[in-house]
Amino acid sequence: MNRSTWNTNLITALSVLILLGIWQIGAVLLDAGVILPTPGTTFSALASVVQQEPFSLNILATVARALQSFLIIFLVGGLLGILSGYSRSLHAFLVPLLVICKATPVMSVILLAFIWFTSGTVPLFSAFLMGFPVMFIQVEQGVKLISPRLHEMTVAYGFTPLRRLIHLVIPSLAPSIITGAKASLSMVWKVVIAAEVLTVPRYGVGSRMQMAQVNLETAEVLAWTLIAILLTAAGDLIFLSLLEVPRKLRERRSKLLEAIR
Amino acid sequence: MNRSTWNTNLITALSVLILLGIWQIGAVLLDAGVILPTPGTTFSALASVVQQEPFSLNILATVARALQSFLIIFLVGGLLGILSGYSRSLHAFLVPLLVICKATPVMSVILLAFIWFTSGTVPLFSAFLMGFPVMFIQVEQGVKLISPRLHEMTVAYGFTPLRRLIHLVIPSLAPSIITGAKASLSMVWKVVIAAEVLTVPRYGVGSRMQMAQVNLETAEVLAWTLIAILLTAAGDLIFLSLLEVPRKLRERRSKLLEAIR
Amino acid sequence: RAAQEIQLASQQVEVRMAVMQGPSGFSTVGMTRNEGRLDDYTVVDIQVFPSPNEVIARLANGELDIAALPTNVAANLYAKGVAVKTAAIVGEGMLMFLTNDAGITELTDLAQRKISIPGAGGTPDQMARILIAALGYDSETDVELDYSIAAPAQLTQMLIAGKVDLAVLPEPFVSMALNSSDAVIPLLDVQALWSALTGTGNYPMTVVVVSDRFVEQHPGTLPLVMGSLKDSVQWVNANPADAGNLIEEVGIMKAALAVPAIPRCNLVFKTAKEGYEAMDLYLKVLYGFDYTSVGGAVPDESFYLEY
Amino acid sequence: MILKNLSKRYLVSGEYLPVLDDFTLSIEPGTITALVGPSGCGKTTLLRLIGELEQPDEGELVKSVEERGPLSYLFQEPRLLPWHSVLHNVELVMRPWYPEKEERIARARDFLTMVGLSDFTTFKPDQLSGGMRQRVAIARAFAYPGHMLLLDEPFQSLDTNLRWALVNAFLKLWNAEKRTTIYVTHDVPEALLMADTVIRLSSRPMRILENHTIGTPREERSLGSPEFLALQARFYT
Amino acid sequence: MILKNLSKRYLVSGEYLPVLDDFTLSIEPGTITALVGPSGCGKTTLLRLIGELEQPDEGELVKSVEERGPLSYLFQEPRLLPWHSVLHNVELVMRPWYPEKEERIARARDFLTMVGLSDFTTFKPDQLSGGMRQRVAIARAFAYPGHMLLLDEPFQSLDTNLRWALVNAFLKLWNAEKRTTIYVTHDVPEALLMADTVIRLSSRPMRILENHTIGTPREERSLGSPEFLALQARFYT
Ligand SMILES: Nc1ncnc2c1ncn2[C@@H]1O[C@H](COP(=O)(O)OP(=O)(O)OP(=O)(O)O)[C@@H](O)[C@H]1O
Ligand SMILES: Nc1ncnc2c1ncn2[C@@H]1O[C@H](COP(=O)(O)OP(=O)(O)OP(=O)(O)O)[C@@H](O)[C@H]1O
Ligand SMILES: [Mg+2]
Ligand SMILES: [Mg+2]
Repeated sequence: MNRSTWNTNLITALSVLILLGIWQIGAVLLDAGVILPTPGTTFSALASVVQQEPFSLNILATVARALQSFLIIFLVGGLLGILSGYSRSLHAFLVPLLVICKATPVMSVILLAFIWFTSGTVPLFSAFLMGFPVMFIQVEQGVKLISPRLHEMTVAYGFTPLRRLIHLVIPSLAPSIITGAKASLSMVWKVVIAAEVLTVPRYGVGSRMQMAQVNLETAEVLAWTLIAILLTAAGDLIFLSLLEVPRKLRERRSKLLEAIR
Repeated sequence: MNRSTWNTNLITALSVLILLGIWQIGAVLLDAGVILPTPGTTFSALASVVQQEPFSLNILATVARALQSFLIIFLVGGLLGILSGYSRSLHAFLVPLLVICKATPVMSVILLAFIWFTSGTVPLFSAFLMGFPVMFIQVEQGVKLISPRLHEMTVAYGFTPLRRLIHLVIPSLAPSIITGAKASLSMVWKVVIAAEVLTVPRYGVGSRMQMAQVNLETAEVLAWTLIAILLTAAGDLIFLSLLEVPRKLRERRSKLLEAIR
Repeated sequence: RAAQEIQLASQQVEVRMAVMQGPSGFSTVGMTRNEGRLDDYTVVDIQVFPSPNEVIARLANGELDIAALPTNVAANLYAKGVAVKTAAIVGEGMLMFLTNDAGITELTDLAQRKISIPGAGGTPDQMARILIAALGYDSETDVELDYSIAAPAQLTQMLIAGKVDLAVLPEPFVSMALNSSDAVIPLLDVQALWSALTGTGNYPMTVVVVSDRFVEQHPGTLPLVMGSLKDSVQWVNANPADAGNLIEEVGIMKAALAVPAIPRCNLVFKTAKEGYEAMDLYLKVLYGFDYTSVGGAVPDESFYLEY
Repeated sequence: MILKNLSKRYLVSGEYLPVLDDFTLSIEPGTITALVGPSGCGKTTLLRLIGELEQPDEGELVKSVEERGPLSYLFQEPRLLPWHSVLHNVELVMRPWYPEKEERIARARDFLTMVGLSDFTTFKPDQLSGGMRQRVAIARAFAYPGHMLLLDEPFQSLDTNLRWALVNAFLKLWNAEKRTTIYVTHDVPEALLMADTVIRLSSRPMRILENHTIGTPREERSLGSPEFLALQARFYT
Repeated sequence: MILKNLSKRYLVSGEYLPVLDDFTLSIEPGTITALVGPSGCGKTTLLRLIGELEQPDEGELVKSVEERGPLSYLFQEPRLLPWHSVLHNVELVMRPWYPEKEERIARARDFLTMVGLSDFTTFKPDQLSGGMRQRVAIARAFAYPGHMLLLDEPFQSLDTNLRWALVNAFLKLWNAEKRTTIYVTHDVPEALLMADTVIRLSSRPMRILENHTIGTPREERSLGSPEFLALQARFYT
């Protein structure tokens, strides 16, 4: 860990401390534990929540839902985005679907969702409605930013569509795909948990939040929220380290090429 | 309107027709008007909804909320995104805030939200929590894609920060800002309406949906959903035409420059 | 005269009252007949909220003086140190097990069925679990409780459409379901079963709580408000049709749906003193079943307000 | 190859900019043709039409049989894939021709050695100097076995020694397999020493001012000889 | 200006690539210095250090008083803002110096006319040919009144006539106000005719092979004279 990483970590820690301070002051000023318990109360609720029995099952259920939704959004949004970036017709065809995804509140179609899916998959459905347009718009726009000069080069050198996809389109789209993934990941957690709150599947962070909420155990609600925040932060870290993989692969590849003399 | 615009419009219309067809078939197969009325029933509900008295008030309230949230997200997300794209320290400082925005379901802080905001502004708050990370991530990433060569050119030619912002940063960020705006716009409608459904402010499309739902008027719920979809589509069109403005301005500017001989 | 008016205005008391978008809203519509004016000095401002959350937040924050809440939520608030006391019972139990499966007639048919309940942890859920246990089932293994449709209106839709075959619903949705579909039949009256089990009458489902600050600042106003509320409940029960119009006007639901439900909503008015025993028993049962649902303790006697 | 009455114009802010207007030229297959002309006259546009990257507005392009098919195009800018190493950039374009990885890489390495970049095979384009990037593009174009060679200012931004070394290397390659080559240059001596035919072009709309076929065999040419001094003088005006 | 023991190395996949190693050079203020050297030897890196776009790893750079402050940098690539018109690109950099819009635009127009682009002021960079883009960059660098001129292969990709016209235009500008000019070129004759001092550089790590100050006044120089023929022969090896 070099000097500047140290510094940024310090700043992040400082920022967390400041937020905790604001929370503490706010809680003291508000003086209403049902609405905003102090960080102290919340952390002791956290300690007892962690010891509740199916703790890891709740976490796993939520993580599985978030991951599944993310993968679906990533694949479907990415693929349709690339295709529709290249084909004006497909774009025109998808416009109404996209508008429906953007505008239809889950509430309007939730009963249909119940009929078509089991109740555990409704969070997936909500997350898809929310995240799909973001990923799609992102990748579609990314296609438009691909350098026309490099594209022309691949045409002149007779690249097959697959070779163009691998060596021009995907590397060019990488920033868009990454931002799209980051942005949809940023919603998936919240939407999945919110949908769990509404549909109360057997296991799930949101289900536990809902139960704590009806019993006015605000400290427990916030404890679960902290867990959700930690999960999200962990997810971000894993995502960031996954981003390093292609670079490492490319480096290894270049070493391998070097070896072939 | 040239030939190819005609074609894409035709495809879009076709796609709408196909979706209506699927809806009709689905409704007939399901044969349960309380859950999925036919398009016909829905359109006649739409006709009567449009004649209900404070119709435009409901629309205006929702549009105002969506617009406000969008503007707030756009400005705050855009500004912080640019700054944090340039400053590693600010980025490190904002990381915890961003994670909180990403992970905290509105439900966890809704009691606080009710205290701080009136029920009409809770939708704004939800939309902000949802849209801010998307816009922010977008613009922050965009800053990293600014051509280092052009940046160096502005350094060599002694651009002031303001001049660099106007002539390098903002034009370079334009694609990111546009996708960010599109993506956050894509959520704002839905989130605002969903929050209206939950908090039932006096006027709002979501409030009317909630009332229709309580009265088991599913056709009316879908009629309001159609209205939401139309609003979204109109919003998209307006957004797209706004995008033309800078180009036109630039053209006018270049004509003006031409005039100075 | 101007001076007189100013004096009047300064004496004017505005009572800020919250009800939920259901039977508790029905019971107060009578108070809005005279634009909420109870006498020359007192105006009551009734706000209808879709969920208890908003009421709780505003009550804790001092933005509300009086609120109608589920009994256990009131006890819970009291236990959590929110300065409120209960003043009256305004609604008694009105829950039903409904089914559209003609094959279910006996209680024993409930075994291994999926029962849909709107909202985990709410009164329908608590009562359903208490009674299921009382009937000798284990709610974990013998039946499947499904909470995935949280809004009672939506659950009603599913029941009417035949996509859900067994549900616990409160009024006015019970009436809506029964009136909209011939296939839906009442299976079990929760209230009757409660009476049989406890040997008492109906259980108190909705109470009115008053903030301590209001009682201190306007000690004389409370009896007036409560009197007016009692009046309102009687009027609504006696004039369902007129009340229905007001219900639609206030924006709770359509008159056509509310009117047939009013007689079955068990709208009552009992002061805290009159209802003490029923409430105490109810809360003790809840406590025994799941103590967190009443805030970890059965409230002491000072929870019950005398006026 | 015959270019028949080609016309090409660009639409720039509502007005048409004619670049080629009824342009006719015939090129002997298997020869090297140099195009010399003022900046902005339309040389690149002409190459793009020949490379079929763009379609003429009017006119026709008739290629002889051996000229059809894939061609090696050296663009006016290097156009390297920034995420791939130098070696990978060169190796990639040869995939359909050399399915054997070892062979392909050996060939790429040969051409990179030819342009003097054998020590830089693992570098990314952004880590190279301008001239080095240009040399990677040269290696790529030469390594690719196109049926024709279109070279747009191939030896620009290289020092004189390297330039001549590359001219000679190119001629050796070309002698081994005589593909039709059309190349744009601003360096008249280079054109005179390298090409079979030198074409001097006017400014836009482009016309042929002079179409000179050099009779002297390449090996016997010398810039100091009276013939070439006269030619240089003519081509400089 | 004195460059004292400059060292500069780049980190490429874990290894250091030394570009400058203990490089020392002193340049007379108010003269034109031409740098000639093989591709990839470090000329651009040297200009970047002088332009303070990069910091040396070791060593020091001492500028005389009149050389400090803003400088006109012509990059090896045009580096134009793609969203602005040609005129706007040139006019923009002069803002702090010419607050009067009319004056600024007139000056931008003058310089664009000098490089032969008076008809293309409304074009976007993408609508220009390679040589035209380079000319816009030349106009921008010359129009900007920097205290020093750093030119990285300024006249590349231009035809010979234009090249000499621009060399003469540049010398006229320079004669009016003698600013220290350092310029990189691969064209030895051009360097010999234009510069006061021509420096021949070795390949990486860069060393000075020859530092020749030309005594003959610019007006009297001729490439055909025995002095310059000898110089050319020396600089070509
Ligand atoms: N995409 C385009 N849009 C509009 N105009 C263009 C476009 N491409 C080229 N032009 C115009 O066409 C003309 C010829 O351009 P071209 O690139 O063919 O010139 P060139 O002969 O290659 O010049 P150079 O030697 O400077 O590279 C120029 O005036 C240019 O402005
Ligand atoms: N950003 C960088 N990262 C790594 N290596 C670099 C970088 N920039 C330049 N180099 C290396 O430094 C050396 C010198 O580069 P420089 O651009 O100074 O050469 P040059 O003399 O200008 O060459 P040319 O005439 O081809 O433009 C080259 O070997 C190049 O690979
Ligand atoms: Mg060209
Ligand atoms: Mg260089």
